[in-house]
Amino acid sequence: MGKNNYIKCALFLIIIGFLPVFVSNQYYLSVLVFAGIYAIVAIGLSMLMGYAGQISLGHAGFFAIGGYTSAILTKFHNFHPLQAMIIGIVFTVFAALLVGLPSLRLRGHYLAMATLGFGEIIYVTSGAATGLTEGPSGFSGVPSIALAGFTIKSELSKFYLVWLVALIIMILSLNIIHSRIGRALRSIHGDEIASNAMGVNVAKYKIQVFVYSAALASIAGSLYVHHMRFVSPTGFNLNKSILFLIMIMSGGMGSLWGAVIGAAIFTLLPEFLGVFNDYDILMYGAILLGMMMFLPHGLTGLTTKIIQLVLSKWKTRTQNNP
Amino acid sequence: MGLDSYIQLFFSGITIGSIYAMVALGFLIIYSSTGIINLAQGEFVMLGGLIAVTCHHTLHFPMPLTFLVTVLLVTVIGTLFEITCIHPLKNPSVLGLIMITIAASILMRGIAMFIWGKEEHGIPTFSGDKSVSVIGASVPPQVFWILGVIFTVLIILFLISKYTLIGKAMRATAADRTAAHLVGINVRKIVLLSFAVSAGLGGVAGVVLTPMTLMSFDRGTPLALKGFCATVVGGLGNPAGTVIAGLLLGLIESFVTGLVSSHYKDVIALFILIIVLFVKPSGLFSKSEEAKLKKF
Amino acid sequence: MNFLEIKGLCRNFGGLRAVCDLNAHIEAGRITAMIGPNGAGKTTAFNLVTGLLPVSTGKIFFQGKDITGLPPHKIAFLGVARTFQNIRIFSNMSVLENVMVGVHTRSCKGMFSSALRLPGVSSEEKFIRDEAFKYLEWMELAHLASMDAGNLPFGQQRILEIARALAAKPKLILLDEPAAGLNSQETNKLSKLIRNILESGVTVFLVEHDMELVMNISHDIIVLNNGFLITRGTPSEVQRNKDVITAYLGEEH
Amino acid sequence: MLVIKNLEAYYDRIQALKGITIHISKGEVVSLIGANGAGKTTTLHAISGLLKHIEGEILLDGRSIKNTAPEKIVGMGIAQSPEGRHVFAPLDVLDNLRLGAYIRSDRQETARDIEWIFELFPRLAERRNNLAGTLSGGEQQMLAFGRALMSRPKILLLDEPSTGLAPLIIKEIYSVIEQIKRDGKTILLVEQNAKLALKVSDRAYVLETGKVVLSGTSSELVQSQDIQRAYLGSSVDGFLGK
Amino acid sequence: KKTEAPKPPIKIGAIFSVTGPAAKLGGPEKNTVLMIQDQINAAGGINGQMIEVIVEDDQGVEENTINALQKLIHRDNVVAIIGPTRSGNGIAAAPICEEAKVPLVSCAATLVQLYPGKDISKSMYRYVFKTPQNDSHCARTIYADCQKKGFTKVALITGTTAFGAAGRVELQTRASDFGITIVADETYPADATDLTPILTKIKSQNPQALINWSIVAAQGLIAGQMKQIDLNCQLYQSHGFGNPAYITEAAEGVLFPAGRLLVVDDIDSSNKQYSVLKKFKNDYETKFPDEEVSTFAGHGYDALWLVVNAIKANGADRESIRTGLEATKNFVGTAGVFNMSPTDHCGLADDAFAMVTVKGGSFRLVDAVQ
Ligand SMILES: Nc1ncnc2c1ncn2[C@@H]1O[C@H](COP(=O)(O)OP(=O)(O)OP(=O)(O)O)[C@@H](O)[C@H]1O
Ligand SMILES: Nc1ncnc2c1ncn2[C@@H]1O[C@H](COP(=O)(O)OP(=O)(O)OP(=O)(O)O)[C@@H](O)[C@H]1O
Ligand SMILES: [Mg+2]
Ligand SMILES: [Mg+2]
Repeated sequence: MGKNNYIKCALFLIIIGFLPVFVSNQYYLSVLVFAGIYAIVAIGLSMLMGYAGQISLGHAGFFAIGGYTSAILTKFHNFHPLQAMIIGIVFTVFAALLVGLPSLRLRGHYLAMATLGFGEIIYVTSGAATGLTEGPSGFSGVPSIALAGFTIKSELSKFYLVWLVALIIMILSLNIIHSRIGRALRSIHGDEIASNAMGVNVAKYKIQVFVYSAALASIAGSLYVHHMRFVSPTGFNLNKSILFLIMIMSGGMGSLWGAVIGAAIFTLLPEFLGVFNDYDILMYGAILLGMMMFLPHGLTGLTTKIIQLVLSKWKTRTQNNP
Repeated sequence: MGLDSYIQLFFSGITIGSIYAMVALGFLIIYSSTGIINLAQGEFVMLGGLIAVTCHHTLHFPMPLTFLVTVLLVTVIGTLFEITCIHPLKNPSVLGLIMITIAASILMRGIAMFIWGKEEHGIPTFSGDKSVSVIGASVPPQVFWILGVIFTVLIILFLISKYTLIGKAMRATAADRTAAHLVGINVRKIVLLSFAVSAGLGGVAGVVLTPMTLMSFDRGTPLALKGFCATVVGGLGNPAGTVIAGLLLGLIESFVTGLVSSHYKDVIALFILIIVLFVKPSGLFSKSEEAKLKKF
Repeated sequence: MNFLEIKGLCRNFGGLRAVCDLNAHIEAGRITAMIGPNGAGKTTAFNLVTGLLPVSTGKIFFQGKDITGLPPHKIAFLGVARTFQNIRIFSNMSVLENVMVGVHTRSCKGMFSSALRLPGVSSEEKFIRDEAFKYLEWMELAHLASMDAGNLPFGQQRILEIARALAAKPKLILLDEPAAGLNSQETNKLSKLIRNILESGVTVFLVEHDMELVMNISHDIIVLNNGFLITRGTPSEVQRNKDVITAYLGEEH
Repeated sequence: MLVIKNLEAYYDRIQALKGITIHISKGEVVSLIGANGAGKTTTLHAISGLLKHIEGEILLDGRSIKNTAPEKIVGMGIAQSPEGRHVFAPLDVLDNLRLGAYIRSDRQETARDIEWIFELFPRLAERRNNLAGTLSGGEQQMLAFGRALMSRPKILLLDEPSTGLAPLIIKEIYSVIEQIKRDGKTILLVEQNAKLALKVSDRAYVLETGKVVLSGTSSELVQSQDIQRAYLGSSVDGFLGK
Repeated sequence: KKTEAPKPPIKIGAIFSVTGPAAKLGGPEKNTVLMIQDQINAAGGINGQMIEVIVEDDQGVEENTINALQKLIHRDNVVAIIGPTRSGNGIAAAPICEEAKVPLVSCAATLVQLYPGKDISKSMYRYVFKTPQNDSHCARTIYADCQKKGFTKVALITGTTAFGAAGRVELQTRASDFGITIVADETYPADATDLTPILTKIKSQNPQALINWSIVAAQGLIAGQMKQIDLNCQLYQSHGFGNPAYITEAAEGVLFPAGRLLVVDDIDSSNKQYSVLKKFKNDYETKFPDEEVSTFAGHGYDALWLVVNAIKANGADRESIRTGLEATKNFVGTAGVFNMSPTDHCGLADDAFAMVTVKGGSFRLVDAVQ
């Protein structure tokens, strides 16, 4: 992790620390909790897609496994939320291996297609397996998350919890990205064959990063149900997987910070689009299309471009007036 | 269950299967010439149905004219989609393109909701509602229309690809645009053509389907999902394979629902998709070497 | 014990026998070239040695160890590096990062320790960077270190690929048509570079159609045709061999 | 027949050609030589209409073909065998050749031409049903060359046709070049191997960083000291220049 | 003379599925509450104080419901909330309102939303109420009709939504009370459009009646598709069918229990609800000429009026509204006559339902037609 990123992390921490001073309304905090939860998924997915170049269209499935495991175990079997979260991760890792092992050995789009199928299967099953999941209506009464004996109930404490988790995950992920493993992942993206010939165990790293991103989705899923205190299949359909993609694409592929920004924007955006009444779907589609077309490198790409432009202007000016 | 039930299930399956096949072919055509998975494909079907509704109910066009006008309009929409959203991009990534088609599909859904509202709309069947009895099963006449129209379209496409180089030119365009230019292929025309034809196919599917199942603004996505499964199962490259895969998915879905249980109906196609990916990833009807040489 | 030993190696593609009952060996500290007509199976042989293709039958030994069927990354860890006939640089990475990937086999920190920045990660990272720079300097590419590798001119991409392979500090390097697309001046520089590589202690195994280069620098030459070995010898022996002349060189050489 | 005046070409903001003037008469073989990155490929791409951002003039038989769509240029009889081969990887060899004749409509003649290509390159004939992407490098080069011939062009642009080919095949290709030259076709040849290029060509231009620095008949150029030193590889100074 | 500063309006929140798969339900609900808000304000408000209904769209997704709740409770500081539209969303919303001590009058049908953890044996939430008739009423009404007609073999087909799932449970558990055997029990997803394979399977069981229970699009298709495959048994639909959009030629003869709003013209002028229904139908159809009034519009009407009446009676703070709601007696709404109590937060009796059919292109009261 470069110096640059230490500064960014510190800045991030400061923002998290002080945001509630300005945003004290519970509603905004609650939306920001969702944003933090999605940021966790987006960081993992960005590593998988932006760095290793593997496309997943089914992360809602892992999100669901984490969510349902936490909800069921804490509500019906009196597990501690942390225990349940860990068990959720175990299940998710298992599922990720099941989907990933066969399809990651193949190239490119196979993972995208397999994960698409996987995500939908989880979604349909969560509605059909009534005995386990209470079916399509879902259930409420999922307890709040608890840490070391404290129940984290208020929106403010949830906000700090979720975003601190996001920060920790960010630091871990940045560490991975800026290491030999991160480089190996990017080399896989660049050219699998060459990467393999340079000693990179392509299959191993692909499955590792896939499992890592699935596990993050699972953690986020657990936090999601503890925040909503409710679970039902509607939160885990294909739209959710697509929303995750939108988040990392709009933030800028290949930048973990972009993933966080994208997650924040696309959690907040629908809240503001409410003013368009029935036609927010129209606005949403239009904004999305505009972003994809005119900001192919996402918002981080745009900022870098602007910074470069300003810098080069500044440079030429200083050159002209020595 | 008697023989009549099996026949009934067969017809249900083959009907919905041929719709899947049409959607799948739409995917395939755009994929073969550009490498793009156009996730807005289902929206073309939706638009086909809804435009037909307007033509028939508001403009009081007779059915044949409705059909023609609708397919034409959807074709134009598909072409415009390419011109406004896909063509202006400079160096798009595969994922970027997929996302654009997703965004476009959301936008088209929004526009359709704006125009036609949230309700289902229907148009009358092409030739009455009196079911035809086939070995004890009663088959609505619209089924024969669907099958007839779709197979006619398929045969036309087949003949074109057999007797012209267009099919190969499409694949060449996807494989290497520079080289396609250099052998004299009008790449622009091929790409536009592929969008036009897939949109047109979607439009056809929409018009013939709407009398049976009604149509509303949000019907596109589920159809696209099934069609996509069929495309992948068929091997992303083989038109005949794609059609067979579409029909097969429809039939399997129908028979599993009818004979086993309906609770997991929607995962059947996806389950088959995953199994095929794991067992024969290049698809049921495609060469595995060829799959390796594809970009996406 | 031979440095690299190929025994009865075969590889079929459907009905086509791309490499057929190939028996050959490479001696350490020498430059060995493999020549032969187009489609003779040279690249296929390289792919088999580096594990990128599974062998149909036969065995490959590297420093006495059986490496048949090992996955490519394991073979790379044993000290075999290569370049490709169609350049395969990581165009999504910078020049420096490309070479840093080359140092992959000489480092060991995994996902877990990297994520937690366990002790040793930073120093290893510094080692990787320093090593990569060393090779960039050797190849005179250091001034381009931060450039996107994909934007390099063709000739420099070839050199970058060699730098990346060398950064693995291999015992054996396989070069597949390194001179293709270079003009004669550049080719001359390349032959000097290849000799330098040898001097630094790396055994060179080379496929090339540029006969001037091959005859100038190689100690041994292996000739393939239609997947079969037709002869092996010193440059002057090979140049005089009737079969080689009819199948490959043509009359004038 | 083909005249290029003051051609400038840009990639985004990078200027790759800085005013190149070249002319080629009917039935001539003209070669372009020059170091890596000199702009040879760029020139050929400009002629084929693949570049958007060009300035200057390109005239075919007196008519400007600047800003004409690439497929139209092929239709006017200019075909190119591109650098880097660019075969259609997921299509088989036969289809690649058939697509080479995309602008033609005479099926039987096309079939005959394909047989002719197979005679020239028996290696390709053996692989006719293999996917182009699985061919060896040299086989792909033959295919790209053959594909360019399939449109029966008046002017053939060849970008490093000998790359990756065995010495025998290089001879083969050059004898084909001579043969089609005898058939009255015009050829613009780009080669790294200047010796070879100067041997077959009537005239040659030497490019350096986007400019023509030298031109003349091949026999003149072979004698030239500069050419000797820079491109015909007698002496070597320095190691790996910038 | 000192002019009094006008009091700020009383803010009432509303969450409906205005878009998304249940848009056909949420749309009329939204229209209704805004219409009634205008009517009340035009008539001078509640004791001179205006009301403001703030409508949020949850698109039928629980996550949005929860965001909307937070927004209404904490940002807009509403005194009560009406909605949501769908059962799943109701289940998600209830505990939050309970915890925040904000009265919620749900427009979703399912009874379990009134109980913590969907457990009817536990005591009811204090702050959660609902307006639609209970699922159990619906199931009982249908089965009673079957019994009357002598049907003993019945097939079930339900949508895999919260509403359908709840109905399925009701139908399964109550069949034996009426001497009915369930010969087929099938489900279909919300986006299903082709039900013929399921119907074929059902046909092979030869049921005397088929009961479909869903709010999704397929309920409008099922009658037609039954005809297509020649499945000719009596079709019952749930109270979710109460939308004129579903009246098609094929739907002729369908039976379903519904509030009397749909069949105003058929009910006796002596009926308690008569004038309320007549006026509401008239108001709605004048204001929205493209649309016919539906039971869902009625749920919106009932919910808002319940809240308004509670405010009138008890005062405009959350706690008083809650007690006011619980004390509702003899409120004549569109769904029936409401009599709430601490143990009954729905307040409707079984007779709130009447059997309705489709005849001659409109909804008719069965009793009036026969
Ligand atoms: N797509 C591109 N984008 C940006 N710059 C390019 C591009 N293609 C070529 N260039 C630059 O244009 C210049 C001329 O390149 P060109 O490929 O024409 O050279 P060349 O003479 O064919 O070289 P070579 O011997 O390597 O084939 C080079 O400096 C090169 O870096
Ligand atoms: N994946 C594959 N599938 C089918 N055939 C293949 C495959 N790879 C190589 N071949 C065939 O095997 C033969 C040997 O190919 P190879 O690439 O080893 O040749 P080469 O000696 O390197 O030739 P060149 O000098 O032209 O590069 C060729 O005829 C080629 O067509
Ligand atoms: Mg080779
Ligand atoms: Mg070039």
